[in-house]
Amino acid sequence: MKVTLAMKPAAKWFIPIEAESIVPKNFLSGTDLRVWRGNRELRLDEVFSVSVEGDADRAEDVEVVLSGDTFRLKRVGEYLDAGKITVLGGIGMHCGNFMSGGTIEIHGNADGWLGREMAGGTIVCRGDAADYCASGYRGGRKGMKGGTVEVFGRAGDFLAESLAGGTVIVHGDAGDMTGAEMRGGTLVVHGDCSRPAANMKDGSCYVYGTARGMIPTFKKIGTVQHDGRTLIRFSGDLANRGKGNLFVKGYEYLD
Amino acid sequence: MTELLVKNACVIDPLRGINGETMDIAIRDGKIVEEVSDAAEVIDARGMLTLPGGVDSHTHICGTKVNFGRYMSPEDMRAGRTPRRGAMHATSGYSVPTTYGNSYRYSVMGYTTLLEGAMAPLEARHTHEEFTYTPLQDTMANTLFDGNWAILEAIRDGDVKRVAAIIAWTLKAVKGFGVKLTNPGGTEAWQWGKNVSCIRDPVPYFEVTPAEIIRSIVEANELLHLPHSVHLHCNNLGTPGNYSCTLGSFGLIPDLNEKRQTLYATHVQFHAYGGSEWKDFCSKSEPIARFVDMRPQIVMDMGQVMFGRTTTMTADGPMEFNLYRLHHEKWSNHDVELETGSGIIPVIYRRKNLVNSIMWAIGLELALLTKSPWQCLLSTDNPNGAPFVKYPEIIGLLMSKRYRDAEFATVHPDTESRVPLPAIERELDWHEIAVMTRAGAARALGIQDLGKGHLAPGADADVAIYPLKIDEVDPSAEYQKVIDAFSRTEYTIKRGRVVARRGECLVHGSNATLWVAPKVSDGYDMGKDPDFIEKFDRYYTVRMSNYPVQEEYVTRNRRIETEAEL
Amino acid sequence: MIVKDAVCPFCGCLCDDIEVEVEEGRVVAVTNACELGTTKFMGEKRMKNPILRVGDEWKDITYDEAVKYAADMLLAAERPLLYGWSGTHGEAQCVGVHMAELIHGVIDNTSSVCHGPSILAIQEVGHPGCTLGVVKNRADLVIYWGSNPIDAHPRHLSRYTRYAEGFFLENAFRDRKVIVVDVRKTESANIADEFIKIRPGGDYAVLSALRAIVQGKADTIPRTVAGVTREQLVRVANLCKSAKFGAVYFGLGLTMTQGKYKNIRNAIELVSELSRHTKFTISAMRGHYNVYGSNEVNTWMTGYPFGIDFSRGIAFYNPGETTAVDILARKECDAALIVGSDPAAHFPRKCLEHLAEIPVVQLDPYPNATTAFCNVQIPVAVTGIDAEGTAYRMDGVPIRTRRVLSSDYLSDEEVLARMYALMQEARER
Amino acid sequence: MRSFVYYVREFLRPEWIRKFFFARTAPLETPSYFKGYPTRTEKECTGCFSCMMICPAPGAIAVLRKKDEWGPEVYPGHCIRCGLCVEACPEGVLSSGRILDVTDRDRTAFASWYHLEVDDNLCMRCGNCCVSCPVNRQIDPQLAGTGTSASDEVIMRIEGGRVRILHMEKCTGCTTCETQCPNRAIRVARMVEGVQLPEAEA
Repeated sequence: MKVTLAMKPAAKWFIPIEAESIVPKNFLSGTDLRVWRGNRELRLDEVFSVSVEGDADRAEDVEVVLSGDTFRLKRVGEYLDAGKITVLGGIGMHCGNFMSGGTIEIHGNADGWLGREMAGGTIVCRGDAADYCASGYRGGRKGMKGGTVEVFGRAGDFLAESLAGGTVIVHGDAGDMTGAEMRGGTLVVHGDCSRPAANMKDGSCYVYGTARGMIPTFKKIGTVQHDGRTLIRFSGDLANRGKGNLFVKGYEYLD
Repeated sequence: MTELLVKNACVIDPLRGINGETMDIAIRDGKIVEEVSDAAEVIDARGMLTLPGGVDSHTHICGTKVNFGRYMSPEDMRAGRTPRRGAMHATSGYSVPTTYGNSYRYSVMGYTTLLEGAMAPLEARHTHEEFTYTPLQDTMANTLFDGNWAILEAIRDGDVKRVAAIIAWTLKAVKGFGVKLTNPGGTEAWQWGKNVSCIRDPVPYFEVTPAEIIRSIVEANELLHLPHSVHLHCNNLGTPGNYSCTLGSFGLIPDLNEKRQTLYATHVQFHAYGGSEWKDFCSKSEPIARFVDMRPQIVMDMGQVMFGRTTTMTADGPMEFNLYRLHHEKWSNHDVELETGSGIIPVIYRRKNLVNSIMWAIGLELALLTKSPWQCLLSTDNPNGAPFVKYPEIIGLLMSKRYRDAEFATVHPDTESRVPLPAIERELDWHEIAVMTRAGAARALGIQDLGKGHLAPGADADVAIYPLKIDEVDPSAEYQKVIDAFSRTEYTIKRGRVVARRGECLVHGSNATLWVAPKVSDGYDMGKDPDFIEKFDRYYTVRMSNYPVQEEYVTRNRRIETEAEL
Repeated sequence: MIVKDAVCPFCGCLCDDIEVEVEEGRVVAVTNACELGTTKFMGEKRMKNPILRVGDEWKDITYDEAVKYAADMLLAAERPLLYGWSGTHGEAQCVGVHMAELIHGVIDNTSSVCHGPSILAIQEVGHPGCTLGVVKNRADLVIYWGSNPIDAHPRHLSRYTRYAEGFFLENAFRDRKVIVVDVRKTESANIADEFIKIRPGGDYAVLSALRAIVQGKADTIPRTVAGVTREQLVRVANLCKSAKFGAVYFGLGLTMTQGKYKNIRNAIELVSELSRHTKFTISAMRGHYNVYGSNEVNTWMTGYPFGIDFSRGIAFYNPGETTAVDILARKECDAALIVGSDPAAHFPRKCLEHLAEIPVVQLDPYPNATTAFCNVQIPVAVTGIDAEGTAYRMDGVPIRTRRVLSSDYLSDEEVLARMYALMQEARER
Repeated sequence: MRSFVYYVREFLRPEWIRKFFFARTAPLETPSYFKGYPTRTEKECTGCFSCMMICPAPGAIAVLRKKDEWGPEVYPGHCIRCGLCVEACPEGVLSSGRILDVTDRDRTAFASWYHLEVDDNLCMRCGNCCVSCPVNRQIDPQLAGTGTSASDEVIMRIEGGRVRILHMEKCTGCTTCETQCPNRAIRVARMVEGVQLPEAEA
């Protein structure tokens, strides 16, 4: 089954819409769903032109396609456990929060908190991801626990904050405080980033570019060969009695 | 004039010796009366269990540290969020809910009177502000005196009357209810990063021992004729082998008051540990219970631990730091100048953890081994042992051996060799539960004469009607029914109005605060004592005139005057 | 008439020893207050009555009209923003929260532009703190990190730290060391015993290095860290460890620089680490006199200290999304009520662009930068001058501000209560 | 050659030689206005700092505490031997020449005091000066403890919106306030005036 949701133009286009109801399994029982624009509850078809092709019995067989100006659409795919969501343009904050399975593919850019606290499944973002991609929640200790997030563009600050499991791959550059408080999992940044793996406890962080503002409390161990690259290996943040590993191609201290 | 008649109530009212009698309760203008006119509104209780409104004699619901527990825990707030609905405001939180959350959840469980266990005098205004937003219960606050410099100096000088005078002035100034000692002396030592290990360790600089502090303040408390006794959180909380320290503290207490106990020892579960380190940690509930059985001057509460996530918060700063060193998670500490301190850390009690399992058992053992339910009240030291919403489960455990055994099967397997719980057959009855959750608490707090904890004419019309018929339910087998009933009243009546019904709160309500103003002679009025004033002005960072809590902070003012022997 | 022990409604120090001399309904002299407090007490040029913007003109309107306008505006909005709150008393803040809850709006206070990051850090690792008097009576080491008390909290040093006589310090002034850490030599650095000059953006690295040194791992630290030599770091770490009681006060120099809340988190973790060796505490230098109170009120009423979004009825909190600067920059609201702050003076231009496009009502006694963005401004009494109520000092001590003179102005609480009553009426209909 | 002869003849004249070897000058005598480096007398120093205050040469004199006694220390490299310190000392701790005889004869003396001046434009009214002042600390412990003045006896306090100097005369010139003012708003000036003492009453 393929559900296509095309965003309708709205008068107050700038008010964000929260649409956690947009997950494949909900469409198994029809399209009579509700979304919220600010403090107003709206029917799905007040916001989208909805079209459904085919049918399905299982969430795995449902694909939801979002088109139009969806950059202010928040919480799409929250608690996704199966099926697929394809976003043709950009997507708003909190896309794929808490997801445990299924796939989200974003062709444009993703706003903050993409895949926050996700436990499983796959998110592919073909554009850039904003701050707090694959991170945790305020006050929480564990961020993403499983699954995969792959960003082909750049990622913002606090990428994979408190990462506890799973894999995060960014093909472009990442921002400041990349992989802060990491406690598990794997983070790979193909480009440059700033202050990676600060205060890390565990896990592995790879920076194939240059680590700017390198934290002074990592201990240099030597060089390793990884994926055909020569990387410098550091052991986890001494300030935090850490045991993690940080591999960088190059680094600069702020001295 | 508003009148209400509750018909066919199956009443258990221990303070009046009523145990399961079907009767009517007449209410006029917020008070229980002999009879009401025919115009009265009628509620048919249909033989359901009807108790005086619940009284929690030790909980942490309002004030600086409670709020800091909320402040530092947005992850806790994600649970239990409800929107504004009818008369109910929005709520958030599980282990440290918002003030409305506390109030509604307590009300739905039939609780109408709460004692905030620890209020730092300097920050009393904060506690009173939060009381205002805890609308469905009457409240009172135990005031912390464990590290009060003026008192420590007076104790060093051996002047118990001065100790009493300082307590009198402070209680009146901050609108406090009773005297709380939290790790006496230890909180002062902690301001240097130190602690006292037991009751014979002198406090740095002041050179008085916890034993002296406890004894002097107990005497001072009785000189002031306060309704409640000293409320003690013993030294050395939460360490293996601390039961001997607890017994030592209990042994200091003479029997000074014929109406009530002379010492209220709180959350004794945390103080009933055997062993010398965590490896040989075990329960010492038996010696504690035996000791208390022989001493009518002591009343304690359980401080039951229940499994799951919660937040620990106490004025016992050094203890929280030790916990932090064990868990290495987040830790807050807040020392209060010249007075006391506090600490907060979130914890998770796990069934798979041997120490946690033993702790869980000890609380139950204390309640089951202590002969008189009047001497061991039900509490979790909310939220330290567990959030108060777990009370119904605790009631279920106390009333059903079968439930206990079922739960015991899920805890750490080595627990069995460390605790006497599996061998205890006792199952508490309805009357005993009523004592532990209201009558006993009201008597221990000394508020039964103020119309709390019973349903005699003249009492406050605080009534809880639970959807359960005691002759139809066998709590030993049908414990789930007991838990369900105690989780949600059919009706909660507060001051003569139905405030909650089947899980919904129906009115906005307004809280009343009970506080004590002991009357002392001029010579003992610390507000006029030059030495007291001089030191206050020099060492506090607020002016003496800005210290007392103004009348504005108490919407319904229930001032209790006592005649002090000063 | 002289009012004694009045409470200064300017900064988070909330000095409560002010003497205010009042003659003929005017403050004529202020004793004990600093320059900033004195100016606030003596403040003049109040707005006389509510005003409404009609085209390019201001029109005088009555309080009833103004209140009605605000209530209607907020009820009609799909995502109203209620911002400010740090410059008013707690009782008014409570009404504000009830209002946000009723109209399903977003309520945020000025922490989102000052110590919001500190709160986020506290939510990650907690906060070992204490009241100011504990520091006064005990601390033999005080560190000001990224804060310049002389400018922002002038009496902090003389009342609580450097100069204040303490119970346990025979000669506090001689026995107490002061370290200032900043990116430039500030006025406060002039009078410090030790000054650590950090390269901008280097706080995090320096804090990490100090943590490692305190743990005895000085040998892995590079020769210089963000412009600070290893020798100085080791010296400072030793000073900290050998202190009997140390206190760290940090300001916007730490919260609002690169890394934001991670800087604070690192500072808190340093203090927790030092607590294993000696007694150490850390506290934020809060700006507005009642910004901490606003955090407290929000917390007990909603569970969160700032940035609370009631759009969906339940409280949602996510600074960076539900905070005023972010909402305005992303144009995610359609009406704003401003109380007790002046966002136009502090917010980025991008935010002000949106503020100019939506209806705005402001409660403020004086014409200010935000007035230019308002549709309606309602003058109110000033808390601590002609209105009273609760305020929380930077260390969490609540103090009731005093009314030093009487005026006909309504207090924030009264105006808000009227609005709230109208809204309740409308919602019940 | 001629000149050499001339010189020899000239210098060997007996009259000249007699003059040269037997000339008599007035005996060398230290004049009353001559001043050497100041030296200590037996008198006890009270640590009033008057000498330091009046000294015009930077670094020439310091009053130091040695064990339990105060005493002036003169640094000859800096001293210009003007003698003002000797004249200013009320206790006669120092002496140099007959300065004291002269002042005694003429009944002149120096009156000295400190003048405190606050620049209201620079002052933040932070109270650092008032609270750090050692004299204030001794007079009013409450001011020292809380920044709130409770006594009219202090040198200065924040009053009526500015630093008010109540008892300038109590200032000992230690300049703590000056060094502790982050904005350099307060200045301690040394004020000295020569005075003619009144005739002693018979």
